[in-house]
Amino acid sequence: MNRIGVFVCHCGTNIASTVDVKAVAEALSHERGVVISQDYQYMCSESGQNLVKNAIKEHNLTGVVICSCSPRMHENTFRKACSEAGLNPYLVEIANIREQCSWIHKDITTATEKAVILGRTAIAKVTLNTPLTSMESPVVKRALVIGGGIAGIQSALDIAEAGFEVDIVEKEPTIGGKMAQIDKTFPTLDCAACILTPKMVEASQNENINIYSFSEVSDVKGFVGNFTVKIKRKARYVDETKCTGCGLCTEKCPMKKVPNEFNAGLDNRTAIYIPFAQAVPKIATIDPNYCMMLKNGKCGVCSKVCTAGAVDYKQKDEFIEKKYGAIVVATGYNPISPEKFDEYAYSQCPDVVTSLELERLMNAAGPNGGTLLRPSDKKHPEKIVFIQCVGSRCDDDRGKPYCSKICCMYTAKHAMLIREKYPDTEVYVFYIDVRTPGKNFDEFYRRAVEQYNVHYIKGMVGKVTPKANGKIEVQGSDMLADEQLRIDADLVVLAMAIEPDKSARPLATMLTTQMDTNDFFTEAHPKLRPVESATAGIFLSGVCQGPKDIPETVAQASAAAAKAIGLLCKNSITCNPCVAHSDELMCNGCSACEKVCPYGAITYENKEFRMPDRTVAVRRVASVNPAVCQGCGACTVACPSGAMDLNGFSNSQIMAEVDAICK
Amino acid sequence: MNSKNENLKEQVLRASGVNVLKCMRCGKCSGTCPAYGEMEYHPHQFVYMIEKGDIEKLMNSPSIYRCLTCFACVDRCPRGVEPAKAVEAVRLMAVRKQDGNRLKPEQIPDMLDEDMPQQAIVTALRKYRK
Amino acid sequence: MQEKMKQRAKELLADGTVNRVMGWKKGEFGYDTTPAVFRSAEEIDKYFVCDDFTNSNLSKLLVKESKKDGVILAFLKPCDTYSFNQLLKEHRIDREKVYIIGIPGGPKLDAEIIKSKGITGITGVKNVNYTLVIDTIYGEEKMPFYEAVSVKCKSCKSKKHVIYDELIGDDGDILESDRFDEVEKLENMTSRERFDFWQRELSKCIRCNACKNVCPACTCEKCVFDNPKSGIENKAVSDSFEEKLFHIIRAFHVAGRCTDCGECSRVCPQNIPLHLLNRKFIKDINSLYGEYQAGADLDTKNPLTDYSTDDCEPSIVHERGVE
Amino acid sequence: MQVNDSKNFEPVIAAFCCNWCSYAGADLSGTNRLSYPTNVKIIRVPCSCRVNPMFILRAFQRGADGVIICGCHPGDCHYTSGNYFTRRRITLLYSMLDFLGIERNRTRLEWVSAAEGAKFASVMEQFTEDVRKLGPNRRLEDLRCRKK
Repeated sequence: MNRIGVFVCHCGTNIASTVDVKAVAEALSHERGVVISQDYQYMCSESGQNLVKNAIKEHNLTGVVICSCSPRMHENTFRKACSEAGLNPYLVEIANIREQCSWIHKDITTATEKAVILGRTAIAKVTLNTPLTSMESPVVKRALVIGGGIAGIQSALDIAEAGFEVDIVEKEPTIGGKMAQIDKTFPTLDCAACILTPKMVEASQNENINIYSFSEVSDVKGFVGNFTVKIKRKARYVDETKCTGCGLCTEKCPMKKVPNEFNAGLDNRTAIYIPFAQAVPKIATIDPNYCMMLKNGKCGVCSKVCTAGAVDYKQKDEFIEKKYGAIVVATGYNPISPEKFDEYAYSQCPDVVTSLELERLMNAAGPNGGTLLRPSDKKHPEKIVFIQCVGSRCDDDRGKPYCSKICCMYTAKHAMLIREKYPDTEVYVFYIDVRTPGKNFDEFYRRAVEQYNVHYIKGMVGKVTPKANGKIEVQGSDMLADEQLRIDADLVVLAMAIEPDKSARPLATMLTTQMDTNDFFTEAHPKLRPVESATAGIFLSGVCQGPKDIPETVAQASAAAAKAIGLLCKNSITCNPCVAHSDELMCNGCSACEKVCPYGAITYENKEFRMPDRTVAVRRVASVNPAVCQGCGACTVACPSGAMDLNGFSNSQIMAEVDAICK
Repeated sequence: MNSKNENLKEQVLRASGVNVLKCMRCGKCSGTCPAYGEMEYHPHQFVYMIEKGDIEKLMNSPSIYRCLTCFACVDRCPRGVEPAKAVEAVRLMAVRKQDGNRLKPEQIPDMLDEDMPQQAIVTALRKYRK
Repeated sequence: MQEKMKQRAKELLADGTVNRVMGWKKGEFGYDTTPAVFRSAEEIDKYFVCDDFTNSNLSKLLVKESKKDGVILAFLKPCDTYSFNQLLKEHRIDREKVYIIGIPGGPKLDAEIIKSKGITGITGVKNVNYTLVIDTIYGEEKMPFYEAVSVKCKSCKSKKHVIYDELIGDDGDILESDRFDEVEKLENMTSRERFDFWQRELSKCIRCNACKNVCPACTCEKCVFDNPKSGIENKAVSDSFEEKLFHIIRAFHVAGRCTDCGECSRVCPQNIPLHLLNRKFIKDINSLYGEYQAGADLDTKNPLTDYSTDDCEPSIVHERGVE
Repeated sequence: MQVNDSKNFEPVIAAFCCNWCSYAGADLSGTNRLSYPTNVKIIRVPCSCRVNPMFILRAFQRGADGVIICGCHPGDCHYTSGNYFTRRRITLLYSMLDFLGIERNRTRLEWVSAAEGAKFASVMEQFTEDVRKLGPNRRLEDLRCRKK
């Protein structure tokens, strides 16, 4: 039997001036189940709240309806008051008779009529309300950072700084990522290694940070505060605990013809290798695709020269399982392959290079020791053409539809560095637009034009033809002069579009986070929650969420860390009780709900059911994890059998409201 | 680009004092130019062609006499490039050229266009205003 | 064909591949066939039938059958395989428990159409050069073959089996069908005409629930119309609106899952063209969200549990057809 | 047909508003004292994707003359993707209602953000007028539920 209390607020004159509050209270007192109906000057005041509290005790109320301002305003106030009086806070409903009635209507008669209907609607709903309790879910005080580039390193350092344990999982033998390969950084032109390597060392020395290099995430289970992650530690055939990183093995290894990925394949390394001098951890790794010992059992030189006895040809992939409270995704990017763009002759001519290759060509630790020489004949190039937007803003399947964002700036940097170091070089940049938003960015680009006299040409290159004399004919359009240009260049540099790392999509599936069609992780809200994924407890850092330069990446990495710290600080999370739940008896197990759930809160299990005919049937049924569900209700409509319902906004509650309005 | 006449370009740059590299091709000069419709090469093209060394084309174009030197482009340029000065410099180059095309007083009446303010007067007004 | 099927069914029973066979048997009258499960060679010899009247889609029955012990053999026509696939996609059928033999599809005949020509006492039919020769207890009658074809077979969408373990006869192709013509005809009427049309049709509904019971997409553990908690519980006939509500909701519940098998209209005792409601959804989905055939495969997402950020707004309805 | 009683006809309009954008937008139009007809009664739902087509039909059956659904603008959904599902479901439902000969202007889907108080008021004003012009809902009403 329902015992409902109705409380009509005057809100001073805010409501009372256009709604006859006394008449509303009187009309609602006759509704079914209503045992007390009162009006009061200020319901939200202490004495107003006491009125409600006393009525709950006195009349042993089972539901409370407050006719007042918007629930967005005071729903929590009244829930708290009722809770203090011993009534479950979710047995309160608000009829919004201020914002949606008294403030917008002028005629007292019609406004009062509407207020009565709104009150009735709330009564109809509260009659069907059920007591709800918020669940508490514990938080594991450890974070996982997936990816050890500058984004991952920064997030890990910040979280560790706040006193929490952090594990970094990096798929390469060293952390550092793309930034380690970059020569100089815009717009300040300081050396990337000089600012990155101290951070790498800091990460390795921080006692809260544990680096799993040459490792991959292979499975993720659980939910916010309580993820269980399986990490695959790939066999590197070197005992990490024993290797001192002396590098003797890399000198002695007879297999010296392995393309060196750190130098973008422009020179070679050995089969056992340390990616670069400042690698962290500085441990050798054997490349099983080239090691003769691993391939045909003939060699073993590295094992013989290693004084620490670290080489272990029998090492196997290992799996470890750990629990985490928060996960930061920092999987980064790769430039796309230029091979699909025949017009730029990348595969025909070694002197057509990508920007990342140019970084290595210019780097002091690169193949030429820092002197810019053409890959083909090791001669100094006198005319260099840069081509922008190769694959960016490209709608066909060779490229990417988005702007890769960083190319305009790094090309200005390259052009400027070249003109600075080799003033006799002529530099042309073919562009569609020059996009330089960012602090000191446009000034930087203008400096390239005005001070360094880099020839920026609006228009794209249509054809690149290597010629017999070693020159490369670049044919492009000058849109401003409305003419076609032919330039005999010595070196052509392609600003390749960047794309999310290939590991991102399978990872997103494991994390049940969303991705856009370009495989960038989708943020929880494009404006207001840009570093969280829609899945609680998963945070986004760096280019995995969208193209970014280094300062933006670091900013987002720190923001993601701050969000993760905020989560890890809590001992437990209070979950919103207004979540979906499935009636197992009615569930078909058809997976429709799972497909619309943006949070991956729904899982299926095979459950045994005792049937009316006393047999036991095993059926596939949905179950909702209340700690993950955010209560949007998309599943309730996708469910054909109506097994899925939403606490606080149930099918029957909403239909009761509909009926009350239409009555 | 440097196949064009670098010498002429240098002369124009010196004579005008304009830094064409400052131009960011926004086109505001041409957007504001009252003589736009009369010109073969518009103010922004002047700047760009000078940068590219295409001076002779400009010298031979009637555009240099269509410029009113009203200085609207100079006023409005967000980067202080001063296209009108560049036009003036090219015009000077054309005028200074030996033989042929020196402007003789008796030619002026024929060149006047009644729809247009008298170029020389307006030029003088603008130039010697201060 | 029927003999080949019987033969193969008996073989599979004998070698233990399956322990039951699902097919059709004759009912009271020769044209009155109904789905049936056979457990032995004797039963098959005696009752198994597959002829011009075996219209029924067996897929839905496999939801319950695949829960029982042992593997069941099912003979599926091309259109039935779509329903089967869709149910598989929704985890309603255990694939391991069903052995599928694909058999050629129709055109199947509708005895109701023949009877409506005043031909009664039917004992058998033969197709002689597209003329249907009907044996009746009163003698031989004739009518054009095409006229007696079931509504659902007249606009056949596919002769291709999308899933099977083996085939009897050849596999066919997906056909160009005119199945949306009638929907289009209605779309071109005025709003008032459409209302009158559906008012006339749907008010014939007697809420026998045959459509719901035969529909292979309606396999809910508990139907919302039978569930007092759903708020729309409604089991029997009431008045005009309730019927509309029932049919709109039913069509919406199967939208994106309906394979357009046509069973709903075939079984309707009042001859309400219910399939037009489903086809309307299919036509809308195809034109607004890209071609989609439920049951064609196991991977493509149901358009109603999917979205694109540049989908059209509902106001597109205003831009189409006649008000 | 309904021309005669349309003068005194006051339509019943149910508006489903998502909690995060449109309900807040409705509150804002209140805060700014932007009037819209009293005919509109709002039902709060967490997200427009919570609106089951059954609710809309139920409203019509119980005598509502118009039903409007308001949600966050596409791309702004609090739950990331809810309103995209809404858009598909409601588009198909509207098309079906139209197919059954129900007047087009009785149903509407609008995107109203929390900042668009003025838009909320004008949408409601216009929708009420559209429904008023159509007259009472007879084609989808359940006669047993008719007010006595």
